[in-house]
Amino acid sequence: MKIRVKAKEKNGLVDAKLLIKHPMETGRRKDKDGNLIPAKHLTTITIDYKGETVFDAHMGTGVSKDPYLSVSFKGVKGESFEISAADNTGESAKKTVEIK
Amino acid sequence: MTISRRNFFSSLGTSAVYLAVLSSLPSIAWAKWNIKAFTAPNLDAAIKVNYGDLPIVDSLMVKLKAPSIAENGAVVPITVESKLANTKSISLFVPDNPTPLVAKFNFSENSVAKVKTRIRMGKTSEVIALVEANGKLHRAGKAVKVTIGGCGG
Amino acid sequence: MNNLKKNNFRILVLILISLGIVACQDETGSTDKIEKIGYVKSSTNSIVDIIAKAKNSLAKAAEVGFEWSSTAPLIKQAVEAENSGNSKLALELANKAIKESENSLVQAKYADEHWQDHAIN
Amino acid sequence: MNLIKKNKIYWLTNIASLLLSVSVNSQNNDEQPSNYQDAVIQDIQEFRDFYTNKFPNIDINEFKDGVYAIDEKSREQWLEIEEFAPYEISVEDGEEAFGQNFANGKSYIDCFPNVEDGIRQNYPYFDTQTNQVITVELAINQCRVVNGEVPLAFGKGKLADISGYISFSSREKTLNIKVPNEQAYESYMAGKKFFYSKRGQLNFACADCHLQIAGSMLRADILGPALGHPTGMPVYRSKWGELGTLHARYAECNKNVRAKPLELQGESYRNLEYFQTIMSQGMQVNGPSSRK
Repeated sequence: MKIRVKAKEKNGLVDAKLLIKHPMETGRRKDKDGNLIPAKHLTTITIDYKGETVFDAHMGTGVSKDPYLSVSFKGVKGESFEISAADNTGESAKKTVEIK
Repeated sequence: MTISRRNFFSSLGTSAVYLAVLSSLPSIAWAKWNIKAFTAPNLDAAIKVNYGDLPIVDSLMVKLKAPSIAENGAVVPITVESKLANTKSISLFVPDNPTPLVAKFNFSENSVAKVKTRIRMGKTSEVIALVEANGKLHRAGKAVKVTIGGCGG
Repeated sequence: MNNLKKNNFRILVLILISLGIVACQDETGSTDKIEKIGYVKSSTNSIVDIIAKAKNSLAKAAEVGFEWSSTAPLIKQAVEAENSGNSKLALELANKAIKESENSLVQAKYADEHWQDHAIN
Repeated sequence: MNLIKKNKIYWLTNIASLLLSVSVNSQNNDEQPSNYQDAVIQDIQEFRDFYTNKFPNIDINEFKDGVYAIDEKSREQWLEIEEFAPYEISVEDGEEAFGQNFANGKSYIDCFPNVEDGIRQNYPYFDTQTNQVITVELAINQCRVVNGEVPLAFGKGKLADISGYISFSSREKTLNIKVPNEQAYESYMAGKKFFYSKRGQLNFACADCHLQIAGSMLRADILGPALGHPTGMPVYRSKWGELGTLHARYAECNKNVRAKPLELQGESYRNLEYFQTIMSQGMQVNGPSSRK
């Protein structure tokens, strides 16, 4: 699971765009031999800023492969925020991003 | 007390956690991921698990942008925005997907109630956004046609 | 719905084949110059021979780079049919495969002789 | 009308670049420019004119965006995806791989020394030593083999990621493909023949869909133009869910017309790439790109 972020501050708002490499397997797809591929999808993406959660997304299998999110929150240039993502299999990833 | 908070409580395991979270509740209670909501097989059930019996009203304050004809049902770009004060969450539903609830976005007073994302649509369907604010669900919908392709590009 | 679409597509394919392949055969008018691999009707040849012929003709189509993706599966099905004792079906499928390979050779020859007729530059 | 004029002026510079290779040749060999190079220049002109006449309202250089130069509604969705395209992760992975050392201590940088000047715009090129067309993807694997590494699969995966990084770092560079000698022209002609040859059970040539009826609907798809097509490679197709090379796309196209795909990076596809890229001479590298 790889998180890529583009974050820019403008007029006190941080515009954060996230792209997370993830297969988002629905659990309904079959492989070449006809066996079901088990579900593996993100469940939560959370943005924490200065120790507080400012945004929290919950999702199921209806989000596209390599999920993309664009959100804005109040923030200041030079500070950083943290993105956490977790999937239904217990895998997770974190990334700290400086606001530019 | 709103339904989502009731769900939130019921989804917590032990009373110890319950109390610990209660004490830090003044601003927002961040709910846990709700498997029942995301596996509910139809729209009504998905809404009910998420929000209980909150009244639903159509609202022009909910702006939903989606293509009329999706280039590819696997990647349908969606922008959803709530102009309503005190927006707690926005949920996206595709009623004709096997599990209609696509995502639920929860906001704090420090985030803007606007999200862009990309969703999957198995077939032509309406996309529905429900904004949870002031004890009601504010609804906007948009029909999106999904065609089966294969050649193009 | 899905079935309907499939059927529509099948019809489209049929139309395309009749328009395309037949048209290109008519235009060349020289199918006889291509080595006939033989459309086997009688049961004097063993099915094994016919399947071998189908494989041989497919190899010829592949050699010129014009193999159709539909042909090898026909041969595979023919072999399976033969193995399960359905010789009639095996014969039918093998002959169909031979016909396809013949057509792809016609196509290759047509491309050699006429590709510039279709070029804009 | 104005657009066409502007294109013609722009076009002059492209001719110049091809001619440059001619004049260098003629100086070296003390010969007049040969007919084949005039023929290639004329081919390019006619190819471009075809699209200009078919789509008089589209600036010809916009075809680097493929079908999205033609269809406004799809373009809107495409721009939403290009805002942060899934291939950006592949480019990052590709860049990482590109910089990593092989077991022998060398890396891709030893094979592609001028990354900062861009790489993709000079590919494919005709190698006069081995008399064959060398594509970026073939060069990547040649680089690996020379340095004792196993070659990668040519269609999708790691090699496509590296190819994606090479395109990304060559963006906005102008395609400058040369036809240095008669053998090169033969490869060019072989590619041209492939482009116009009908194949498969459905009896379609590349040109049937992506030239003659480009911009029309085929089932639920709008057919993309062949002009500018190689500029956006490799491509992240939503349908694939990953980055794939031009030859993976060729294979897919062949399958669509029920022709058995040929070998990726085999001579046929490389010649086709050579022809197709020369047709887009003078356009800007724009890859990787996202498509439906």
